[in-house]
Amino acid sequence: MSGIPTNIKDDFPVLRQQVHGKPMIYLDSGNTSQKPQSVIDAMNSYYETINANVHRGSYDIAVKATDALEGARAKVARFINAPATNEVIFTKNATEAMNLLTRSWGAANLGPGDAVVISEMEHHANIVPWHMLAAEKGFELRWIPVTSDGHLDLTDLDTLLDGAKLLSVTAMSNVLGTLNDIPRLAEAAHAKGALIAVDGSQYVPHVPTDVQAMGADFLVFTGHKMLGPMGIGVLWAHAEILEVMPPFLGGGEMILNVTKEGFTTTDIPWKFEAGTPMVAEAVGLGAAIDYLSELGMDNVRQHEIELTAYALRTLTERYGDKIVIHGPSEPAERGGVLSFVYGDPEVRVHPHDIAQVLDQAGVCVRAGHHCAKPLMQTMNVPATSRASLYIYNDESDIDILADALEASSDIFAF
Amino acid sequence: MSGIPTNIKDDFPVLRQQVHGKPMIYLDSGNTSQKPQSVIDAMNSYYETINANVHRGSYDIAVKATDALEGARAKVARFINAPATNEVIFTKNATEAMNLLTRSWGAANLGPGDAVVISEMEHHANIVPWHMLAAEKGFELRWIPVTSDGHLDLTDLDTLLDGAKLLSVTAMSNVLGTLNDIPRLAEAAHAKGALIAVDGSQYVPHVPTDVQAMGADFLVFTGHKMLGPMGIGVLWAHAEILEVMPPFLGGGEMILNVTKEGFTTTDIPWKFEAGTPMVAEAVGLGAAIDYLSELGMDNVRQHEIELTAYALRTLTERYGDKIVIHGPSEPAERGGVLSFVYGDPEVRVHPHDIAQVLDQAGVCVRAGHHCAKPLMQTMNVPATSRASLYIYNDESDIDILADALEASSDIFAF
Amino acid sequence: MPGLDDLYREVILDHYRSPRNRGELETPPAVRAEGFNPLCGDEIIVFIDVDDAGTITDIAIGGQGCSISQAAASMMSAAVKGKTIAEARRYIGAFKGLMSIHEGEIGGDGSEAETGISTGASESGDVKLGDLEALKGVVKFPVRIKCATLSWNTLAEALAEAEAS
Amino acid sequence: MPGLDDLYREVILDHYRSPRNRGELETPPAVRAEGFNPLCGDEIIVFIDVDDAGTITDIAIGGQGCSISQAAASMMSAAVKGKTIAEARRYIGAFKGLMSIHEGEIGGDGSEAETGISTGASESGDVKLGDLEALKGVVKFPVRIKCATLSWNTLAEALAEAEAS
Ligand SMILES: Cc1ncc(COP(=O)(O)O)c(C=O)c1O
Ligand SMILES: Cc1ncc(COP(=O)(O)O)c(C=O)c1O
Repeated sequence: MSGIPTNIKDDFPVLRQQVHGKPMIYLDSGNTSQKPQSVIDAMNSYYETINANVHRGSYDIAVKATDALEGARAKVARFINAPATNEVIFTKNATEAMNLLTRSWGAANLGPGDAVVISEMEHHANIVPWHMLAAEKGFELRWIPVTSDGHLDLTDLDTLLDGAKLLSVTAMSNVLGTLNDIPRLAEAAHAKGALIAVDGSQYVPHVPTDVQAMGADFLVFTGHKMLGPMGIGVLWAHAEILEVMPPFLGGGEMILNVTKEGFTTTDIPWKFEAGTPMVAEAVGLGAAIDYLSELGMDNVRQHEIELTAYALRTLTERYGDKIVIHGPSEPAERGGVLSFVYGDPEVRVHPHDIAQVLDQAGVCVRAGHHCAKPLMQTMNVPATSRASLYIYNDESDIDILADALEASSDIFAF
Repeated sequence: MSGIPTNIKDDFPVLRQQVHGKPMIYLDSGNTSQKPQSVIDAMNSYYETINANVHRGSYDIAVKATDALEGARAKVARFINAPATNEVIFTKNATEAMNLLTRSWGAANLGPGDAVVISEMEHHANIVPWHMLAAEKGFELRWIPVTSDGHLDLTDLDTLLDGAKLLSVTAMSNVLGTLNDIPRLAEAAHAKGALIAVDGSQYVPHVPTDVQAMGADFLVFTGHKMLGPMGIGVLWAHAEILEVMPPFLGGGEMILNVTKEGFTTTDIPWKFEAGTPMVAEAVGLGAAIDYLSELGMDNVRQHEIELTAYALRTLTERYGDKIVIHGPSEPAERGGVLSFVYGDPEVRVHPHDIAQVLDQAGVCVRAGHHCAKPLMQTMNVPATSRASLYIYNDESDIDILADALEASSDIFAF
Repeated sequence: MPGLDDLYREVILDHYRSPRNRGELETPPAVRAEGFNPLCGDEIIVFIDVDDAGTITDIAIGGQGCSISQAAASMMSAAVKGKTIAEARRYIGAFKGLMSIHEGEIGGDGSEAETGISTGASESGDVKLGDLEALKGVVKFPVRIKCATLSWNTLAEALAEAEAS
Repeated sequence: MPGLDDLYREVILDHYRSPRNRGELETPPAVRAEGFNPLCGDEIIVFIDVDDAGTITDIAIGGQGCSISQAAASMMSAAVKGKTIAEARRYIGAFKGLMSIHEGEIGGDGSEAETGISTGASESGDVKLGDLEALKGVVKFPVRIKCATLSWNTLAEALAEAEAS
């Protein structure tokens, strides 16, 4: 038993609805998660009682708003076991956090002859910024291949890391669910004198996270996938690294002094937070962390392993060779992100059609390339259907998904 | 009469509170504005009923979330009379919008021998990004001076614009309240072959805005100063300009295709919106625009003129040479941003002390450099106290401010 | 409430299962245009041979995607094969009308701006859409409109290129 | 509820109105350090003359800011003038204790990290703060803590520089 309360759905107002006359079954949390009432209430309460701009005012609610922002930062730091609170930088999403990393650290450290190593299972957020910077700075982008069973192929890792300054990889694939062995990758990178950046967008919401145990130098993640609001993401890095990184965006909050001739930057983390920050969103993220911590991240992970096992078993037992579920087959080696193809083994139903058919049954899944086009190429599929699980899903959701798939056999006749 | 309902404060939950045992009087809207219940409700309702990631899902709530985001974009476009909806780009705040402009348009268009003209009354958001880019690209940054009565000194404008590629100025000073004559500046810039970028952060919330009548090429503003939530800002520019600008941040949503070799970008506006957008905040901004439109922006402006006139009159009549209010003395030429120094004409009370004394009376004002340090240098003050007005303020708020100032005479004995 | 029957009409499924004019044409003489839907990954490649009189003498369709995009491409190819460029443009206009797309407008989900078929022909005249009418049900599923229009957008590009060369 | 009396004690206002050791010292021999509070614009310049025995033989204070920052600077200058570098560091530690600042910690409003006085001395020993005790009330107004500590931070920098040279 996973320790997740069986009535947990009651905490999520959005799940209390019907679509097309059927109860809505939300299986797209890898895309964005739903919010518990406590997160919504925390943001309301912020706007209804202490909304003010931060770090600037000496009046009562301005002080409280500043405390709320910095208190949320401290919660984030504790949640990922960061050595210090001022190592947590708020961005608008994981994508901005990756761009901060590339634009600031990357632009200052990478040039011709250098290399950055990423993997074929990265999200576009960990690809496109490198393409953009490489075009400008002339360093090399190297790719760790992905095996046919959905793991990183580490055979040539040491060769790939030769002369590399950074290894930037996802801790959990948003398509395959694969959990990568970050401590091992960190060790390999550090042995070659490279730093390691971890895309934790799919990992931090689902698995107990400890940046120190990971051996990470940078960690990127996003609030909206972990019960928090949209509009907030996080970059964490060791203070020594952040201290010497040049600023990213320029403007208010990040300066020490500005004259007509130039400017100087203030201390971390504010140096990287130009302009009015998203205080309400930070408060919401803090409330999400409280909610997850209350459940216990070990329970969250345990629930996901159990439900993933149930889903893998249910779907393969029922549909045999009509369904192929990508990624590792062992639930303990993966997250609850289930990309699949379905239909006649000769002519699969297109993922977009599957999503449409499922929608009619109230089941929300995503179809597409999941912002991982290079991986789609490696897997040799144009797109997949993806059901992704979170704490509010249970076995009955899986049963409804399994039933709903049936309808596409009628339409597409197989 | 301004047409603003006298019971408007009832719409703003945060204003219904006491601090230090006195009713809270919020006079810091130039910093951030308070939110009406309708804005808070709109975001709640988003999270409670249709929260989903956009542009990606074919299921019911994903379609509704996408409609909500794009519907908000259309509201913004109408609010500023933009020629087309796809010219509206959502950013996290005005600061990010300015950085988008500098990093994308600026980096592609500016080099040695080029010049950008800004003014001495700019906010750091319209200074620091130019300093950063100029250090990299080697163009010249030129400054329009500010006169002692708080206006732009346009004597040498044509000389300043000689060879300039861009004029980037605020439509309303966040320190002086000065309204700049944007149509005239636009004409001067265009006559010299330069484009004009307008910082509308203080203007758009308070004055009816028409980018076409302004003659603007770019407009930047921020949601949280116009009754909207934190975490959202806007860059508007003509489609022809945006189409040829290189991307800003890289990641999901902004691509057409990604391979291991490179990527191509999608259409505007999404080309500039990498990663999961702040959908709830866009919905909140849309609700704020509805609220302001319901009041009528002409009424909003009229109310501000009347209240500013009352404040100028009340404070100067009562305190004589003990108070100096910066900026234009004619209410019709300015916004309701009242920076002042107060105290013994020989030894003024420091703004930070004034803010502290006012806080004790429940009055919220800001003290500091207001992210406009070059202007502070020009004005030859280290900082100012600033009371800034919005629709929910009324004459009684001004009276309470005036009374509360009295307390500092006791403490600082003048 | 629209049901799946509105979307997956029999004639659509028939075109999906047995696509017409599937393949490639040699370029040159053929012109080739490629259309991408970045959101769902659908891809359509249109090859057309146009003779000196401006007639589309041959057409071939490549790419892959969902049933709607593939069926629409197949139906499109059957409709315009043998027609002149001008007639093909009228088809584009008519199909656009069927999909309720108004040029230059940005739709609720942005689909129209992305798919807004760019052609001079805003008048559909008396074009008979025939089988294509079966796609009318797509309008009730707004996210699928871009699936249906992808091949038509791509055709418009191919026509422009054929005229230019 | 803390009142303004807790903040604006008479001795503080006295130092504010009649600041001690106001001015400049010639550099060299004096070392000069500058402290900025970017949020409120306060600025403190500390000049110190240190003799070979490590005694602060003279100190002068420049800059401008609110009553708390200026009074604190004045009181600080009076306290450390004639003391050794080691003694001055003990004052820094003691004052930090008075302000409830714990090194390396980031406070609710970030003030502590910004102002966290960086000095080896974490033990305040038996330092007598005297007049400086009047600043104790500042702790009840957390945003003002950085006003009170600005001059001490700047002193710490000046001491480090004096030792280095
Ligand atoms: C004139 C002006 N420009 C830009 C900004 C920056 O806005 P934001 O902090 O929301 O990015 C502000 C407000 O702080 C402002 O007053
Ligand atoms: C692995 C991974 N990285 C990065 C991202 C980007 O997150 P965001 O869109 O919030 O920036 C996502 C989600 O879309 C993801 O799954």
